[in-house]
Amino acid sequence: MEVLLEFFSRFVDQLQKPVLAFLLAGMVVSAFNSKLRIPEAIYQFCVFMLLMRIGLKGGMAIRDGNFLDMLLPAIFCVLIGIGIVLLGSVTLARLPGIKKDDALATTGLFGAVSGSALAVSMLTLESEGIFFEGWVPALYPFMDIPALITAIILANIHLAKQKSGSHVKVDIMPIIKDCLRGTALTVLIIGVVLGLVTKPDSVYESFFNPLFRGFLSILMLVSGMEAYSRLRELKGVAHWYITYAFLGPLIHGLIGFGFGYIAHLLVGLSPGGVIMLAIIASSNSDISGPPTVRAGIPSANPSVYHGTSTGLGTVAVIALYVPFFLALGGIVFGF
Amino acid sequence: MEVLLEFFSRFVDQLQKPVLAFLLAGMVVSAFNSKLRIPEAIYQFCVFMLLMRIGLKGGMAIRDGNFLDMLLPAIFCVLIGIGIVLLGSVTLARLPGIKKDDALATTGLFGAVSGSALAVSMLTLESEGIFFEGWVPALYPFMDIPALITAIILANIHLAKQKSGSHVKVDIMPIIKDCLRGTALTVLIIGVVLGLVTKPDSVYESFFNPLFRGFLSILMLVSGMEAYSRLRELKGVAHWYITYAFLGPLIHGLIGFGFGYIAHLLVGLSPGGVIMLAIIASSNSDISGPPTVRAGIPSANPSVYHGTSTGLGTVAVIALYVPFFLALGGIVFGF
Amino acid sequence: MEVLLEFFSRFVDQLQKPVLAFLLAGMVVSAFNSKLRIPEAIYQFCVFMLLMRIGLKGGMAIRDGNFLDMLLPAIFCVLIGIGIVLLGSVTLARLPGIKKDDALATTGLFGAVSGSALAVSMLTLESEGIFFEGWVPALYPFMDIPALITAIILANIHLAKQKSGSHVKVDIMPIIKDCLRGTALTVLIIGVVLGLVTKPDSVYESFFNPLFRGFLSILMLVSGMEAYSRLRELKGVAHWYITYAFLGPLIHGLIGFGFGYIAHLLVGLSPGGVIMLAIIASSNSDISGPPTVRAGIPSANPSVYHGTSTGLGTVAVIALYVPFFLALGGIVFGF
Amino acid sequence: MQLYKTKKVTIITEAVILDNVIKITKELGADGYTVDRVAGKGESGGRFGYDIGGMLSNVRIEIITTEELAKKIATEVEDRYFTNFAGIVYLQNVEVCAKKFCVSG
Amino acid sequence: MQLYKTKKVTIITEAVILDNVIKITKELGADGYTVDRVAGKGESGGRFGYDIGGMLSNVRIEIITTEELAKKIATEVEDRYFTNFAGIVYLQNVEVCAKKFCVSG
Amino acid sequence: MQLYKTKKVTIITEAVILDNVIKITKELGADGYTVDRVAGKGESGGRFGYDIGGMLSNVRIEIITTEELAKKIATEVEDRYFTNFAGIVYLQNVEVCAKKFCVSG
Ligand SMILES: Nc1ncnc2c1ncn2[C@@H]1O[C@H](COP(=O)(O)O)[C@@H](O)[C@H]1O
Ligand SMILES: Nc1ncnc2c1ncn2[C@@H]1O[C@H](COP(=O)(O)O)[C@@H](O)[C@H]1O
Ligand SMILES: Nc1ncnc2c1ncn2[C@@H]1O[C@H](COP(=O)(O)O)[C@@H](O)[C@H]1O
Ligand code: NA
Ligand code: NA
Ligand code: NA
Repeated sequence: MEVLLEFFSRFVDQLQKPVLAFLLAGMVVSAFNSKLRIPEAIYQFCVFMLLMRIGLKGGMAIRDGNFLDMLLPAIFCVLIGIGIVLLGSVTLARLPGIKKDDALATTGLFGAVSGSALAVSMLTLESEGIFFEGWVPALYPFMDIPALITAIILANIHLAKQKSGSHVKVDIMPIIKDCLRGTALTVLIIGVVLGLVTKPDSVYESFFNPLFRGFLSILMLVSGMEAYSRLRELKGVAHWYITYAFLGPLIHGLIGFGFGYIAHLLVGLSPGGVIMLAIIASSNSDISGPPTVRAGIPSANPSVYHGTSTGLGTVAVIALYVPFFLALGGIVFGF
Repeated sequence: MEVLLEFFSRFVDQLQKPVLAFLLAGMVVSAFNSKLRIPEAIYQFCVFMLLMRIGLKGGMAIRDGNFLDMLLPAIFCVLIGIGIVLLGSVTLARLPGIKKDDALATTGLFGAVSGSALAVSMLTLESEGIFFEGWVPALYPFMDIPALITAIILANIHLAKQKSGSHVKVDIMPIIKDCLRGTALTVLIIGVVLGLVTKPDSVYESFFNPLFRGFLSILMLVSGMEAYSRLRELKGVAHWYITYAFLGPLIHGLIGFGFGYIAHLLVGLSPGGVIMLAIIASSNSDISGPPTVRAGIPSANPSVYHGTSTGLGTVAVIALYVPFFLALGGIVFGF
Repeated sequence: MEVLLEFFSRFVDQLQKPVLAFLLAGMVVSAFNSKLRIPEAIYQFCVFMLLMRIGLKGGMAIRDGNFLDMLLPAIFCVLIGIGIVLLGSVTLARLPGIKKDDALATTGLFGAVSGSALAVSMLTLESEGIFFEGWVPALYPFMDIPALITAIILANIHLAKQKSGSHVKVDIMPIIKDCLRGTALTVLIIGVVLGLVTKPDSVYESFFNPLFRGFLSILMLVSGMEAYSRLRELKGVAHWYITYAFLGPLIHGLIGFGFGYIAHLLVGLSPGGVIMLAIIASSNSDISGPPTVRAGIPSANPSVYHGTSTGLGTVAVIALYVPFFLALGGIVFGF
Repeated sequence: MQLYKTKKVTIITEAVILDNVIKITKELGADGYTVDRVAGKGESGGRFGYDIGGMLSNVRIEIITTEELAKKIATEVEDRYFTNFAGIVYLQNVEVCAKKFCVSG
Repeated sequence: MQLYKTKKVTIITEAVILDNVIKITKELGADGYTVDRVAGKGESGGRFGYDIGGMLSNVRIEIITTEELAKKIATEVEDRYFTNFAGIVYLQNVEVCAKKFCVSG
Repeated sequence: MQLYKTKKVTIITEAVILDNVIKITKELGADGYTVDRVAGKGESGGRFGYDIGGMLSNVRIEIITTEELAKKIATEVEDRYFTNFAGIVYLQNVEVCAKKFCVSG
C-alpha cells in the first residue's frame, strides 16, 4: 500500500522529468505521422555517448572499488539473466497459441538489459542524490549475455527436436563473440577498460558527463518514435505478449531486488545499488539484443519479440518500473 | 538619421559577431568551390537543437507567464502573416514579367518565419542584455502557418481561374497538418509542450542552452553555403525578386514593429519583445517553408522562391535587419 | 640518456591519458572485428570541431600577436615541409625494391601535417601548463602545402622522365587550390580568419573549446580503427616503409626542433612553440593529405602511402613522438 | 532454380513527393518497393543541397512487378508529376526467382 | 571498345545478414561486389527504422559475374535465407568492358 | 504511353575522381546523371573506411543516354582512369518514357 502511494508520487515526479516526457513525445509525434526524423547518425551517436559514459564511470568505480564486493553481484547478474529466460520458457512459452521460438526470443530480450533504461535510472538516482556504486551499471553484460545465450540455446534445442527428435549441440562461443562484438557491448567495454586503466576524468567531466542528460533526451525521443512503429507491428500478435511486457519487468525487477537485497546483507551493496540491480533486471534489451536474437533464432518472428520489447517493454520500464523500484527502495531502506 | 547612425554602429557590431561572419564564411567557401561539406546529419541536428531550445524556453516562459498577455501578440502574428502575403499579392505579383504563382510562393515564404533568424536575434538580444518575453519566439507558428496557407490558397485560386474561370475550393486542413507535421514545427511544438508541462530546466541548462551558440554558428555556415548555391539559381530570374528580397523584410519588419508597439501600449509587451516581433515579421522561411510551398504550389518555380528566400532574404535579414530593428528599438525605447 | 628516461616517464604518462588509450582501443576493437562504427557524419564533425578550434585559437592569437614574430617560423615551416620531402627522395625513394612514385607519395604525406596529432599535442601542452603561442598550430598549411606540392612535382617529373626522357612542367596552382579547397584546410582557414577579424570568444568558450577534448577522443577511436584497416593493407609492402614510418617522424621532428630552437634564439619563440613545431614536423598527414596525393600522383599505390601514414605514422607520432618531444623540450629548456 | 522474366520500373524524382508516388504505386497494385536517396542533375538543375524537407534531393524508387503494372506506374507517375516536378522513369528486364512478381498483384 | 555480355545479380535483404551473404558469394567464387543501404517494403513489412544492429534496414548487394555463377548465387541465397529473412533476388543482363566478369572466376 | 529503348551506363569508381568523371560525361554530351555513394570490394580491395576526401569510398554514377554515347563514355572512362583507379563500368538496356534520352544530346 505504502509502496503504491510512494510509487504514485514518484510516478508523477517521473512524468515531470523530461526523460519520460521525451519518450512519450516521440510516441505522439509518430502517431501524428510527423515527418520529424532525428538523423540516424545522431541516434547512433547518442547510444555511443550513453554507453561510453556508463562504461567510463563503471571503470573508474571499479578502479576505486573492492573487487570482491563486485564478485557476488556479478554472479547474481548471471543467475538472474539465465533465470528470467528459464522462467519465461516454462510460462510464456507454454501458453496456448504461442510459437515457442517467438516466446524464447522474447524472454531472451527481457532477460537482457536496456542501455537506455540504465541511463535513465542512473540519471534519476543521481539527481535524487541516492548513492550507488558506479560499477553496478557496468554489470550489464553479466546479465545480458547469459540471457541471450540461454534463449538462443533453448530455441535451437526446440527447433532441432521439432525436426528430428535428435539432440542438438549449440555452439556458445560464436554467440558470446557476437554479443561482445556488437556496438553496445563494445562501447561499454571500451569505456570500462579506459576507466579502469587510464585517467579519463578530464574528458569524462568535460564531455561525456555534462552531455549525458541531453543525449539521453534525444535517445528517448527516438525510442518513443521507434516504440510506436514497433507497436503497430504487434497487431495480430497474441495478447499474451502484452501481458508479458507489463508483468515480466515487474517480476524480473523483484527478482533483481531480492538478489540485490541479499548482496546488501552479504557484501554491503548500497541501497542505490540494489535499486539499480532491480532496474537492470527489470529492463529489456531494445538496442543490442534484437539483432543478436535475429541472427541466433532466425525462425522467430521479429515483429513479435522486437515489438514486445521495444514497443512495450521499454516504455513500461521507464514509465512504471523505474519509479516503482525507486519507491520500493525508499520504503525498504527508509529514505 | 539617428536610426541610421545607430544602425550603422550596430551593423559594425554585428559584423564582429561570429554569427554573421559564419554566414559570410559559408558564402565565400562556396564561391571558392571548397569541398567542405558539413554532414547533412549534423545540419539537421543543428536545426533540431535550435528549435528545441527556442521551444523549451518558450514553453517555460509560457508556464511562468500570463496567458492573456500572449493572446494579443499571437493574434497580431496571424494578422501580420496574412497581411504580408496579401501585400505581396497586390505588389510583387502584379509586376510585369512576373509569374503570379512564383510571386505568391515567394511572398508566402517571406510571410513565414526563419528559425535561424529567430535564433540569431535571441542570441543578440540575450547577449546585449535586452529582456524579452521568452514566449515571443514561440509565436513563430502563428505567423508561419497563416502566411503559407494564404499564399497556397491565393495561388490555387489563381491557377483554377486560369484554367476554367470557375471558382475553386482549397482544402486548408491538409496544409495546416502538413505544416505541423514538418520537422521544424514538430520540434518547436515538442519543445513548447515539454517546457510547459514538465520541468526541463536541468536538460535545458546542461545541454540545449550552452550548445545553442555553437550549433547556431554551424547552421550559419551551412546557410551561407546554401545561400550561395541558391543565389546561383537566381540567374535569369526577374530583378524584381532581388528588390523584394531587400525591401520586403524592411517593410514587413516595420509592420511587425508597429503591431509590437501597439502590444507594448495595450498589454505591456517588453521593448525586447517588440524588437523580436519585428524580426520575426522581417524574416523569411528558409528551412520549413520551402517544402510546404513546393507541395502546395507545384507549378511555381522553386529556383525563384527558394533562391529569393534562402539566397537573398536570409542574408539580408541577418546582416541588415537584425541590427536595424535593434537600433530602431534602441531609439524608440531609449536604451 | 636523460632524454630517454624523461621520455619513458612521459610515455607512461601518455599511456594514462585517454587520448592515446582511445587510439589503441580503436585498434583493438578493429582487430577483434567488432561491429562498432562511429557514424561517418560524426567522424567528419569531429574533424571539423578540432580544426575549427585550432583555427579560431590561431586567429585570436595572431590578432593579439606580433606579425613579425610569426614570419620566421612560417618560413621555417615551408623549408621543413620541402626539406622532408627532398630528404625522403634521396633516401627512401632510392632504396632497392621501392617504386619511386610510391616513395614520393609517402614522403609527401610525412612532410605534411596531421590535424589530430596537432590537436593531441595542443591538449597535452595545455594540460601540462606549458605555454605556446596560439598561432603556432595555425602554421600547419605552411608546412603541409609545400610538402605535398614538392612530392607531387617530383613524382610527375619522375614519371615524365620514365616515359620520354623529356622534361615536364607541373602546374602548381591547381595543386595549391586543391589543398586549400580540401575540407581540412578550408575549416582551418575559416577558423583563422574568423578568429582574426571577429570576436568569436563567446562561441569559442561555450562550444569549440569545452568540446575539444571529447571530440578528440572520438577521433582517436576512429583513427585507431582506421589505422588497423590500413595496417592490414600494408601486408606485402616493402619493409622499408615500416622503418620509414618509425624513423622518419623522429628525424623530421628533430629537424623541426632545430629550426624551432633557432626561432627561439632569433625571435623568441617560446619553448612550447618549439615543441609544437617539432611535433608538427614530426607528424604525417592522415586526413587531408591522402586524397590530394591520390589525385596528384595517380600511379602511386594508395595501400603503400596511406597504409604507411595512417596505419603506422600516426600511431607512432601520438604514442612515441609527442611524449618524446615533450621530454626533449623539458631537458633543453629545463622544465 | 526456375527464373521468371518480369520488369523493374525505376523512378528518380524529388524526395518531396516520395510519399505521393508510393501511394500511387500501391493504389495501382504494386506490393513492394525499394527506395534510396540519390543526388543527381538533369533538366531542372543539380540536387546536392542540404536538405530537411526533401526539396533538394532525389529519391530512387525501384519496383519489381509485371510488365503491365510497370507500364501503368510509369505512365501514371509521368502524367501526374513530371510536368511540375523533376524526375525520370524507366523500365528494365529482370529475372526473379519468386513467381509472385510475374502475376498481376 | 569490345563489350562482353554477362549478368548482374542483385540481392536486397536484411542488413543483419549482410556478412553471411557476402561470405556465401565469395565461397561460390564471386570476387567483387557493390553494396549500399536501402529502405523498402515487401511481404514482411516496411524497413525504415532507426538502426544500430541492422535489423531494421535493407542492404542491396550487386554482383557482376557469369550467368552460371549468378544463378548459383541466387539459388543459394534464396534457399538458405529467404525462408526466415526478408529479401528478394533478381538477375539482369549487363554489358561490361572487362572480360574478367565473363569467365568463371 | 510510348516507351523508347535506350541505354544506361553505370560507372562505379573511387569517390575521389567523381568530379572528373562527371566532367568527362558532360564534355561527351550527356546532360544528366544520378549519383550515389556505395561501398564495395573488387580487385583493389575493399572500400569501407571513414572518409573525408573520398579516398575510401566508391560512387556509382548512372547515365541514361543513347547507345552511342553510352559506349563512348564507357570507353573514355575506362581508358582514362581505370589503369590507376579502381572501377568498373557496364551498360544496360532501359526503356524510357521521354524521347530526349534516345537522340544524341
Ligand atoms: N540522363 C540522365 N541519366 C541519369 N539520371 C538522370 C538523367 N536525367 C535526369 N536524371 C535524374 O533525374 C533527376 C531529375 O531530372 P530532371 O527532371 O531532368 O531535372 C535528376 O536530378 C537526376 O538524378
Ligand atoms: N516488388 C518489389 N520491388 C522492389 N523491391 C522489393 C519488392 N518486394 C520486396 N522488395 C524489397 O525487398 C525487401 C524484402 O522484401 P520482403 O521479403 O518481401 O519483405 C523489401 O524491404 C524491399 O526493399
Ligand atoms: N564483380 C563485381 N560486381 C559488382 N561490383 C564490383 C565488382 N567488381 C568490382 N566492383 C565494384 O567496383 C569497385 C572497384 O573495383 P576494382 O577496381 O575491381 O577494385 C569495387 O569497390 C566494387 O564496388
Ligand atoms: Na532484464
Ligand atoms: Na516573415
Ligand atoms: Na610532417
